Amino acid sequence: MTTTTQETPGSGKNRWTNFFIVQAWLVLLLASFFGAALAGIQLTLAPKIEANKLNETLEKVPELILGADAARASKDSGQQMEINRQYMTAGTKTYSVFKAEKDNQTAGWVVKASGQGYADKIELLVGVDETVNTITGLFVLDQKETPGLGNKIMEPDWRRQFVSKPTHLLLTAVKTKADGPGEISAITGATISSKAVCDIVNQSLNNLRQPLAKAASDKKKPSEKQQEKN
Amino acid sequence: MNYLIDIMLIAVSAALINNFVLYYFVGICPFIGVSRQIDMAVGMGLAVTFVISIAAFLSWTMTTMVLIPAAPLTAWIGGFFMSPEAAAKIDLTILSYIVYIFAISASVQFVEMYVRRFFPALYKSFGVFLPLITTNCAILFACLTIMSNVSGVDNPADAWDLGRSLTLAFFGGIGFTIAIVIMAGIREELDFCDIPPALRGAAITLIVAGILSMAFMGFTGVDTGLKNALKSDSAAQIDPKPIPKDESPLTSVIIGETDKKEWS
Amino acid sequence: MSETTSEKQSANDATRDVPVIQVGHSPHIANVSFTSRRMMIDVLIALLPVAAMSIYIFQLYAVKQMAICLAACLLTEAVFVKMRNHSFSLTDCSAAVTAVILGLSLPATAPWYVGVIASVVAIGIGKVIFGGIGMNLFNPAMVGRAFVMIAFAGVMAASGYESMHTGIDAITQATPLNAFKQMGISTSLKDLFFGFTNGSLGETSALACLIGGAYLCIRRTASWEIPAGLIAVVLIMGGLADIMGNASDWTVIHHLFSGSLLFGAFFIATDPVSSPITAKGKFIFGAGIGFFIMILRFFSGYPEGVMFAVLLMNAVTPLINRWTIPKVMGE
Amino acid sequence: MIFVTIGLAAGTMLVMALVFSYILGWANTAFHVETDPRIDAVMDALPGANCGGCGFIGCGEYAEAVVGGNAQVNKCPVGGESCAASLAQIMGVELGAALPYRPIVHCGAHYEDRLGRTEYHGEQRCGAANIVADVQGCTYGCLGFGDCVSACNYDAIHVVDGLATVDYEKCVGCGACAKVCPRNIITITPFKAERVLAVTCSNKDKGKDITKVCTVGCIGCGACARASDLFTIKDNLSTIDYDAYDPSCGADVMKACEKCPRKRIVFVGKSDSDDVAEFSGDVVEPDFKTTVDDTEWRG
Amino acid sequence: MAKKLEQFTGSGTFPKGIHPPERKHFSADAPIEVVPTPKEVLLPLQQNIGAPSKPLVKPKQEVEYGDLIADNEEAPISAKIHSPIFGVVQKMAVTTLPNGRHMQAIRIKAAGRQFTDEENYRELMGGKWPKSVVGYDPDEVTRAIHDAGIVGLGGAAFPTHVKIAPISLRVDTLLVNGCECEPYLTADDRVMRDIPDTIISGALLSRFAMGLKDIIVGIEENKPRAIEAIRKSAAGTDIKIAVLKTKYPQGSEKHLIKAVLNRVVPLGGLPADAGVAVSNVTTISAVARAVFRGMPLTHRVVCVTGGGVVQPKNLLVPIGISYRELIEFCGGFTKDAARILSGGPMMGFSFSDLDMPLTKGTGGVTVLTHDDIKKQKETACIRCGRCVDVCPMNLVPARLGLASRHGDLAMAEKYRIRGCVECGCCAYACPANIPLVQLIRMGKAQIAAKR
Amino acid sequence: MADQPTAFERFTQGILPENPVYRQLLGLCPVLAVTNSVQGAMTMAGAVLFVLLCANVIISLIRDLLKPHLRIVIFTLTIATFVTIVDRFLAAYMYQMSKNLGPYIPLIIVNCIIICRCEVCASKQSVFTAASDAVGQSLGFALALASIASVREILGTGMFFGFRVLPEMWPDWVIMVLPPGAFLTFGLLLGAVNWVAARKKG
Repeated sequence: MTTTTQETPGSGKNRWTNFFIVQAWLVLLLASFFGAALAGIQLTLAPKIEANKLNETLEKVPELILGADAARASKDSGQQMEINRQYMTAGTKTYSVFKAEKDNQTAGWVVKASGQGYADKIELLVGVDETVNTITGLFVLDQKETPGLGNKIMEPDWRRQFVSKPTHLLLTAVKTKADGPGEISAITGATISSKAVCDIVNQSLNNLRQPLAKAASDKKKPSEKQQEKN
Repeated sequence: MNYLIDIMLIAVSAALINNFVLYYFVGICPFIGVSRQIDMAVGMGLAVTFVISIAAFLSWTMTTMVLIPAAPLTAWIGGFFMSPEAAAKIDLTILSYIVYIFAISASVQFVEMYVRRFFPALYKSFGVFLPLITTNCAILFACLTIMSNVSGVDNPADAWDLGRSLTLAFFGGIGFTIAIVIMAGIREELDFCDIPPALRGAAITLIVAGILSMAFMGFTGVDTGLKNALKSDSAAQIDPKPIPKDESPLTSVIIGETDKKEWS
Repeated sequence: MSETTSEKQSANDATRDVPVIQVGHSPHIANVSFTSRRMMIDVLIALLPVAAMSIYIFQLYAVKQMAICLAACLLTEAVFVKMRNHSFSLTDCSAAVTAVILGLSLPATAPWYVGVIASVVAIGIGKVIFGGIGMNLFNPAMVGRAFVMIAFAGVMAASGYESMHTGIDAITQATPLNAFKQMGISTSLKDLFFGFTNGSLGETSALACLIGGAYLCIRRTASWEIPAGLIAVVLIMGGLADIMGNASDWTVIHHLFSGSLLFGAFFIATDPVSSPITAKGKFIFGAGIGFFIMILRFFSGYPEGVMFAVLLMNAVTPLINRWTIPKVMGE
Repeated sequence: MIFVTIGLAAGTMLVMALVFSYILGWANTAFHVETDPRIDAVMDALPGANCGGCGFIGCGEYAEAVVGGNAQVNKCPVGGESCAASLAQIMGVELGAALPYRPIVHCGAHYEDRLGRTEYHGEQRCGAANIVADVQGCTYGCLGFGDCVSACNYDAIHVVDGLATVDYEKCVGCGACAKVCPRNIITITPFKAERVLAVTCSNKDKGKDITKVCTVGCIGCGACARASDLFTIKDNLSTIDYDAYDPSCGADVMKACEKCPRKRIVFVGKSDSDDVAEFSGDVVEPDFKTTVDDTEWRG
Repeated sequence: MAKKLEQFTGSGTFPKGIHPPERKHFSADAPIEVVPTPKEVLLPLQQNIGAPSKPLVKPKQEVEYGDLIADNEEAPISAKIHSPIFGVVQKMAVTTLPNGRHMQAIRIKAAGRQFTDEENYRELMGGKWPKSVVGYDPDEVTRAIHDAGIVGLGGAAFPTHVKIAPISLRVDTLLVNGCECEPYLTADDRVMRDIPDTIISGALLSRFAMGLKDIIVGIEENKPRAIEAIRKSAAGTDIKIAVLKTKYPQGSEKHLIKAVLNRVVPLGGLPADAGVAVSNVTTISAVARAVFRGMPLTHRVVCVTGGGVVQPKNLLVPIGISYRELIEFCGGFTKDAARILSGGPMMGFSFSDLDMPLTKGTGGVTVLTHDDIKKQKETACIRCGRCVDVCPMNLVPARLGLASRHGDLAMAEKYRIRGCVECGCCAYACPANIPLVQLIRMGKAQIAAKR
Repeated sequence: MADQPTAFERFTQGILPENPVYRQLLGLCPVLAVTNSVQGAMTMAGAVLFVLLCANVIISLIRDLLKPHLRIVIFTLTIATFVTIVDRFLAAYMYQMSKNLGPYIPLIIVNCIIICRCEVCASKQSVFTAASDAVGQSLGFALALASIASVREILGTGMFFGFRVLPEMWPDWVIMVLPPGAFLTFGLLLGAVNWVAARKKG
């Protein structure tokens, strides 16, 4: 540390008004030094952190749109998928929407939706096909449901129920065996969590169905078109 | 109305459901250290509530004004050196921890000195707790929660305003007070109990805290329930019928840049 | 030390020809007919109708569950008491009371380990750690039950009740509260009152609880203030909800008879050790439990809130005691 | 961009540090409150972690308690022994010249020496038995229920065969036993050596009455007083003038011990040392003193 | 239930309290007998609340019946002590009293001719007792009481001349306490039945001396004979009789005042603060004796009772007689005698040294059998609140006991330990057999020691 | 001032005799919060090690320049800086873990262990001693975390370090990974440690 060579000024001399500050020279020095150092670290690491955050979601997109097996297969075969993130405001809420394009064709959409669960917020990724008619996948990004009970919403078997459910129907969690078109059989003992997931899906899709369908129906790249509008 | 309900839910959640001490384990040190007498516990709880509110105000202000990207103050100063667009991107959130802890300790110390000098009686009953609070995780935790709700949200519209932040902080403090006062009452009682020597002191306090924590788990879901009860119509807003064919104009707007991800 | 002293002394006295004269402090007479042990036995007697009803409805399930809890509690108590070298033994019946209440508060189909773990936690963490009977600040049975409720949510929550084949055909699969909370189905009052419903072993029959509770209150083994405060608040809050709320056919009377409300009011909340000591305090205690039960029933994710409400109010009991020091005559 | 960000970060920190240190420095003088300088000294010696581990509300409170004499110096878990040592140094100035004080149990009757004991039913505590008549014949002697034992934090007093007996190896002289004894038969006495003489009886009754209730109690015969000036008979009880007490115990004193018909004048203290060894134990001054004179006239 | 008393503002009872077995049958029907003059008496120098007296006689000095032998001129709250026999003063002795006090005493050996039993009875009780105060003035009455060394004979032993004096205008009622709520004891009952006139005369005198308005005699309804006797004797005077519900501790002056007049004595205050003077029936009869006959307090009525004595009796005994003689006069102990009490089983003090002297305040000697005192072993407090339900002072005895046991004096004070009257209801009712009263007394002693 | 312990003593003391968690009861928030899995606990311990080591070294270097009334500020400043660094590194390279640990990484700032070690050791002793003290204390901390986390993870999920150690039929004690389990486990373990210590003493 270079600072060790400096001396403490002010002691024994006349006391000026900023005496306190002089006393605190070490604090000031350290503060600015640390501040600068941290800013440096921030600049170095920030992109990586951002990428991490995004990856967490993006990695799931193919699976949600194509289904796990197809996603793996296409990954193995080296196919590419271009994913664009957009923000869409619908109703009172703004959603992060990921548009997946494969071979310059809209392959589907993934909506990041969140809502109140049993214990805390549940964050979901809902995949829909390009025409926004059926659900293609569901993933739970974040939840704090009761372990062993509510957190079974994370289990693939349960989530699979949502696949290929029509988007125009409201999904309901039922305690009995699900046989209706819009019915999801609830996790035993965790009906509230199950309901919450259904509600989040319902609400987000209800809000976004129209705009997404509209965007999808534009054969041109929707993002550019939107920007033009702005 | 919705805003009020929001505030209320934040309050209930912070005070009871996700109690700082019993759910998030913050502020354990004073919870164990200063919970032997009810009077002390009340003083400590109120002092924490007071400081946590001040800290929340400071940290919210600092975060929104200086730290987050596009914060007005930073952007303004940055504007002298670069284009406004670039200046709006300056992200100082990495400084947040230092700024918060600095703000907390300085304000605590200032308040302590002030109270000690001008309200000696108040200091005796309440001010003595202040120095202990600087290292109380609960305060920093409140600041961090506020930060994550201000800068960590996907949607800038969801970012907390000052009111929500203060509510969280204040009721978090109240929750802390509730927990520590209950604990103090129990510990006064424990003095008369024939506890195995090895468990006396902190160990039995922790076990009691465990039982308390179990009891407070009963509140899980109360906020959801309250929300449903209060916003009973919000759930029904969703139209159960298929959407009519005549499509309303597109309401979506692209706000952010598109992030591209090459996935292979 | 004292034992040996008096033994020695008695030996000395035996050699004298005058009668053995001893000293002690006033009052020199006591009401010997009423002891702590007797109170515990009273509770067991009062639990008889409840236990009988549960055996009638759940048959072997109930017997098995209570037997497991009884064995586990007594064994745990014996082991811990020995470890702590305490002189008092199982004969004070408090462990048995804990065991029966615990057993009756479990779902009939809960696996064996639930009862065992609940018993160990109830006696160990709920009681012995605090120094044994009289010192436990929380209701041991409820500590044990809360522990397994959270630990084994899968078998203790709604699902725990649904996979059962009972002796009575009329019993629907879900507990009345669950059925109402999740599906809006209400059970008939008659079934609730007589107990032909599903639920924890002891909670189904309001009638049995009322009979046992009446016995306890008449014997003054349980303070009437606690159930009175509890039921009063439940009636008030349930009534308000009835008046304000949407026209559901789940009324305040359903609230009163369903779930473990009456069982809790008469057998759990009235545990003297973990409730306040003054009459006023007891009333506040009961009212607080009622308040929390209704809050949790209305809003929380759990269909039932008696256990949590009791634990919460146990926690504030020292504070209630402190705030309800009665005014001394002449003060 | 990079440099501006770094500059801004450093600047933000600098400005903040400036503002806070200025305000705090100013407040420090502007809101200055006069305090005991020792409190500041103790504060400096303490870690300042404000963790509350000492049981007090932060370091300041603990420092005040230490200076005010309400807390021991070794309570800080963070500072550990070194901190305790420096606190003792700061506070130690006053303790320097004090004599070590140790308790003496002024009763020498073991169980078989006590006559007229009655079967006693009730709370097995000295304080409780003391308010019941006729628990034992002697209304002054040790009751032997061990209130002092439970009061002792150092496991230094035990009831041996019906008589409270101090373990001087462990005793630190805190005086808790003397405080709690309902019959005030434990006194805190300056120990000029490891072992000192003591009269182990408190009975102020006349000799005839004492022989009825105790086989060993001091009958106030005055043999010791005649042998040495150190002893005086007060209220039928031999007492030692500890101000004049000399650890080397002259021949006359030893003669007094021999002369005592009931052998109530004995050495108490550490057992394995010589009679006149210099004292080397911990020095703790009790915050109060009791004397046999305070012994209550109760059954 | 709570039927209001006729004529009185009180309800005839007080909240809480207990109903212990009365067991008055042992001695209730035994008329007062006179104990023959003992060979020696031992007179402790302090038999009353307040300052001890100082001896006025020297060893070997001869004293006569009724001679003043000890007094304390300086202390206002003290009582004179008189010799109950003819005899010779011996060397000063030290004695312990059943309440644990340890004090000096004057021993007098009987010598010369003594009064016969008949003479004693006639002097002290027999004959006519005027029911008017004509010819006296208040000061004279007070002085006579002072000279007679009368103290409260109900147990508290507060010097009566301090109480019965024209003290304050606030006081308007003289409450004569004939409740005797203690189980077993019948001395007061017997006094009321056998010599009701002394009570009526004494009450009139006391009222006259204090300048009060009303006299109310409070008697529990389980003593119908006494009520009848007093009513008969009081005929023609304005003395009112309050028949009270039988409940322990009805005889406590605070609860008596509450029951009869519905007034409350402030915590730490005296009955005078509630405008009432309370006196026991035997005290009142001693007042009559002192004023009308000039007799000092040398004898009193004592009830020797319980299953542990062969022949329970009510006795007129000289003060200073040893318990041994009383027991022997009653035929000695039965085989299963277990505990001797000075006083009744609820508040009496146990002791074992039979050579202790009987003092002015002792109204009964109860000898309990092993069956009577059989208690279960103490178990842990389960906070059932029984003690709270029965405490007539509205305290929380369980908490007081807990605080005392753990030496938490601050908590004991917070729960108003000083409000405890040590009536014993809590310990009687306690299902865990915790010696609550002893613990509370221990706590009080600790608090006193700390001051 | 009494003799300061040597570097080696500092190192060994931290591990057991003056274990920061069990003996000094410091830094309890992370002890309770992140011990529902051993992995998380070890990450936390590593973070604490880094911060403590850096802070101790820096403070020890500048110990002669410290002023009494400003030393805590400087400690805090230093600690906060290193905590920020750890936090960002975790976010960058162990994103999932950083997400799991949530706010408890930044809460290291107010972890009493670090400020106490700065105060007790680093501000008085040489760099080497301070460093060994930091390592010792961190090891003690890690040990405590590991013990609690093992109990909670094994009982709560039947797994240890992510690997299943108990049979499949083991009913998971969900409560152990929830807040009550943290309190109860730590309370009981603390009692056990006290008991052993008391027995050792005699």
